[in-house]
Amino acid sequence: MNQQELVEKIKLELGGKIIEINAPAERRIFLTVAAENLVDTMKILRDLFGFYHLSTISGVDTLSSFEILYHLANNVSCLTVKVSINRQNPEIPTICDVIPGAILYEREIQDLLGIVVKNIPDPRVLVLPDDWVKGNYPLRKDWNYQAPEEKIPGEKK
Amino acid sequence: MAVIKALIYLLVYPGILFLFVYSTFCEWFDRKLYARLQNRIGPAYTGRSGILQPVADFLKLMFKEDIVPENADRTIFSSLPVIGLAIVLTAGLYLPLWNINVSVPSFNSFQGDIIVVLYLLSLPTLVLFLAGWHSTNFFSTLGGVRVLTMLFGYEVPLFLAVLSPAIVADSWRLAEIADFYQKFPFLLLFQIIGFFVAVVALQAKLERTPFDIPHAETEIVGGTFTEYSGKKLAFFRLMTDVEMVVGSGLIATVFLAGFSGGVFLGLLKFILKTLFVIAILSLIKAACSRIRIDQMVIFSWKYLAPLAVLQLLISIIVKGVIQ
Amino acid sequence: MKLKPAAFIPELLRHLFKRPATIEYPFEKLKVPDDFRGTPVLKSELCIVCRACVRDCPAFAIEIETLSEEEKKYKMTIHNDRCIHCAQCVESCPTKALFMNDEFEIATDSRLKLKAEYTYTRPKKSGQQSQTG
Amino acid sequence: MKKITIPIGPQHPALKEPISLRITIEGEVVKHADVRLGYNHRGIEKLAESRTYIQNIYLVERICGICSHSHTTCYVQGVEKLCGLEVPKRGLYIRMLVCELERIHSHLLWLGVAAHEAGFDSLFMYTWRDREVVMDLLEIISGNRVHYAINTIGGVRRNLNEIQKEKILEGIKFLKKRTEYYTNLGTTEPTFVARIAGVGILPKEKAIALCAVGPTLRASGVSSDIRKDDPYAAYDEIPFDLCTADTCDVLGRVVVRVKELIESYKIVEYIIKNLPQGEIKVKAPRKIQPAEVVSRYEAPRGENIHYIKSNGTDKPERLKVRAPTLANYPATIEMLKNCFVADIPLIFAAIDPCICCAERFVELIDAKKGNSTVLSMAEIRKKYYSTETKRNVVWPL
Repeated sequence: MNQQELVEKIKLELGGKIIEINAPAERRIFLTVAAENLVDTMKILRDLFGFYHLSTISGVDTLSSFEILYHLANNVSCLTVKVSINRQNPEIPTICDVIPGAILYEREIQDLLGIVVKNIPDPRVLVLPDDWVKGNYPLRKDWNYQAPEEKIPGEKK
Repeated sequence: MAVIKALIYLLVYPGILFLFVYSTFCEWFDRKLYARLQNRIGPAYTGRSGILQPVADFLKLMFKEDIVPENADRTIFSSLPVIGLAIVLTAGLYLPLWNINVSVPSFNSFQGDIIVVLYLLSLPTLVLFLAGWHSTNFFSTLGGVRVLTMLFGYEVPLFLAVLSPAIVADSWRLAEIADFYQKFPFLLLFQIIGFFVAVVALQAKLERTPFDIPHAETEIVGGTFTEYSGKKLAFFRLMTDVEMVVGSGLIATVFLAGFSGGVFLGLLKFILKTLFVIAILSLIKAACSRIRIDQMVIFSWKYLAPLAVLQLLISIIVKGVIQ
Repeated sequence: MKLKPAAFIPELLRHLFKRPATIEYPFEKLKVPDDFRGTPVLKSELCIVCRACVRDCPAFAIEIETLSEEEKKYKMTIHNDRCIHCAQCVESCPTKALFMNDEFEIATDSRLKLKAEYTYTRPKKSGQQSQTG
Repeated sequence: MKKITIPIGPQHPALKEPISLRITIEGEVVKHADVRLGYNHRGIEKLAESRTYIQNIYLVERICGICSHSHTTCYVQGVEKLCGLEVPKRGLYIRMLVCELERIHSHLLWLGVAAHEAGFDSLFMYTWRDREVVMDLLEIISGNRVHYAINTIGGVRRNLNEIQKEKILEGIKFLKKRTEYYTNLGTTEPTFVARIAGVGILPKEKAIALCAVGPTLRASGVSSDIRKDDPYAAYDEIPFDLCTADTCDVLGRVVVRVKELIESYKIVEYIIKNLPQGEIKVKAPRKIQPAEVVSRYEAPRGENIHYIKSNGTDKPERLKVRAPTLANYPATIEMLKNCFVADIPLIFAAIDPCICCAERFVELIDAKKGNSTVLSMAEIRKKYYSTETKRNVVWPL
């Protein structure tokens, strides 16, 4: 199965769920779906196309919405499932039932982008410290960190 | 006169001073040899080729901050290192180093002293267990439990192996056993299996690779010694060093025909023979990886104990043939 | 798979008579290769103050201060305490005014000692340079 | 039997970097394991958004000290794809050469660490001594031992001359001999085999479901290697074999890595013998049109993936890095269940953990909170060790 056939087959199987699909480069497919179709899409991609391996989940803050990208891979292609969600009420369903290895990445975007992953099996904080002030999501574009001024010991100013 | 002699015996030779100096030397020898086997330099800067490094380490630890865990039993926690050191130093006194005349037993040489030495060498293990248990640290407790579990593995083979030369020599006195093998050195050839069993068991007693399970640093941090610091740790380290000297001295006495020939020749023989045993210990340390506690117990009962029993059988047969 | 007890011992004993692989470091030193990336140094007579190094330095370790616009006098400070020795400045420099020497033992007790300052005049046709470092 | 929880880390002799494993044990048997990250965060992803593409090369290089080249290559490949650059062949080959030398050094390092965790210090010393050979080669090629900084957008920064080529071949010949010796030793020394065989079982289905990567995945019998699946640089031109093992344990992971070492030697020799002539780099633009790219790379520890999004300026909109170690944590937790306490360091080391690789998100200094609370040892004990769990270790036999 080559890339073009794969794209055609995905179009056929997923049908109306696809918002956009394109293959900009060799072995790279980008697929956009709606958040409510995410779990179904993942299930179909895993069972019919062998996308067992979730490389990672990236989150991008575009200031108008959050883009969540699921980077899946099989031996033919690397497929990125893109989900765009509302910035005011960021919620996505968990895909841990489909791909159990997604748990750490979901916890990571939960911590860093403040996205609520619904029904996540383990909602604890993963990377932020225990005393982190709630509501600070470092990877959001409107979260800015001002590094403290550098002080060199013994420097005369 | 007897009092002075006894004091010299206790404090200078072969008592505390000698054992301290010699055990630090042995530690240096062990470390240097281990390093050279691994293609490293080893201790290099303190003294000539780092010979004073163990002393420097000891002194450094003596001046370090000494912390006692809040929940630990202070008295027991603090007294255990000293007790352990005292026990091994006492055991060192029974090595037949100053027995110029075997037929005249001195006050520290008597029938059954081999049993006393073996018994005294078992006690440090218990001290280590108590030290681990009283540290109230999970890692220490685990280490303490491992110490005791290991004790049941190696102790029986060690006793059987060390006692079988005594059976052939028909004596329970170290000086007499050594003297017997001086006269009949070829009989030692029948004790080779026992020698190796004893060396491996001693390796386990000293908690060195492959039996460094109770203080395996990558698993349970410092094991028994996790909470020990400063002076107490220094004493524990010295205790292990002295134990190594006494243990190899014991093996040298019963398997390598002792240290006859008066004070100076005897001392030379003692040094050469113990260093030989320590060299074997270092070689084992370098050639193996650490095994698990369950594997250690299986190894002891599957291989060491049967070999020790075999050695015992050989000894009994040899004795029968001689008589 | 066959197990051989004490398989390692011949190798160990062989090494007993070999020279150690380690060296006594502060007394003996190993040689570094010719194009080793050590500490960045400025040949101030070549600098044309294009500020490419300042722009590309990932650690913001290079600063160029204008001392006097008319005399074309500049001061470059290389903060060796920030420098990550990537040599991107050497790469970016169009006139090859920067190069890396082979010094690697640059540890000191104060970050202030790690600053290298160069005061120089931008060469026009003939230029005089002064340098303190 | 009562269960107790022991902390392995954030400071523990078995861990070279800070991570916290909370291990629940029953006697000497591990019942449950949990992992807590966040001790080594540096905010690299956030930082990358405020730096230019060129500066970011050196920033991503500092994600990891051992596989520094893997992160830069992954990043640089992505950026090159974003601006549509065609890297000259010679540049790609030198890039691959450093990749493979880095793999050799990383695997040798790992072999030493695994031996050390098993208490086999002699093997540790020997492998690390021989690793110096490949470190010296890397120093000759790139000018530094750890951060090679050989990649730049559009190619590599340094060329290779004949003397260097000869030295590389010489070093590889020596390493080949040594590696064969270690393979023999590692699989015949009974105490070492006893420690690694049958330890840390990760069945194939579990490995796939938990998205394990790299040698951990391959040791469970899954043939997956980005160099074969998704050839980057010029890996599709180079003959090499994919190494797998089906024992699913630590021994399998040792075998996979040793086999990979031997394959890497072959690749290096092939690269040196077939090094094309020509340029080593092309000029790269500073600003990049809006686009997005996923770049994958087979680091010594497994799949490394970078997602880069550009926005028309000279700085990336988003740079997402996922280092292989993070992907292997769920599998590690699975492996740790029902093992012995003594096996924890070995199992954890078997994924070749690089904690600073896996943690790169966020800076932890809270600017507002200047005062830190100082707790006495007694208070810490009271807080974390409740008195009832003080002396309840159970007899292991």
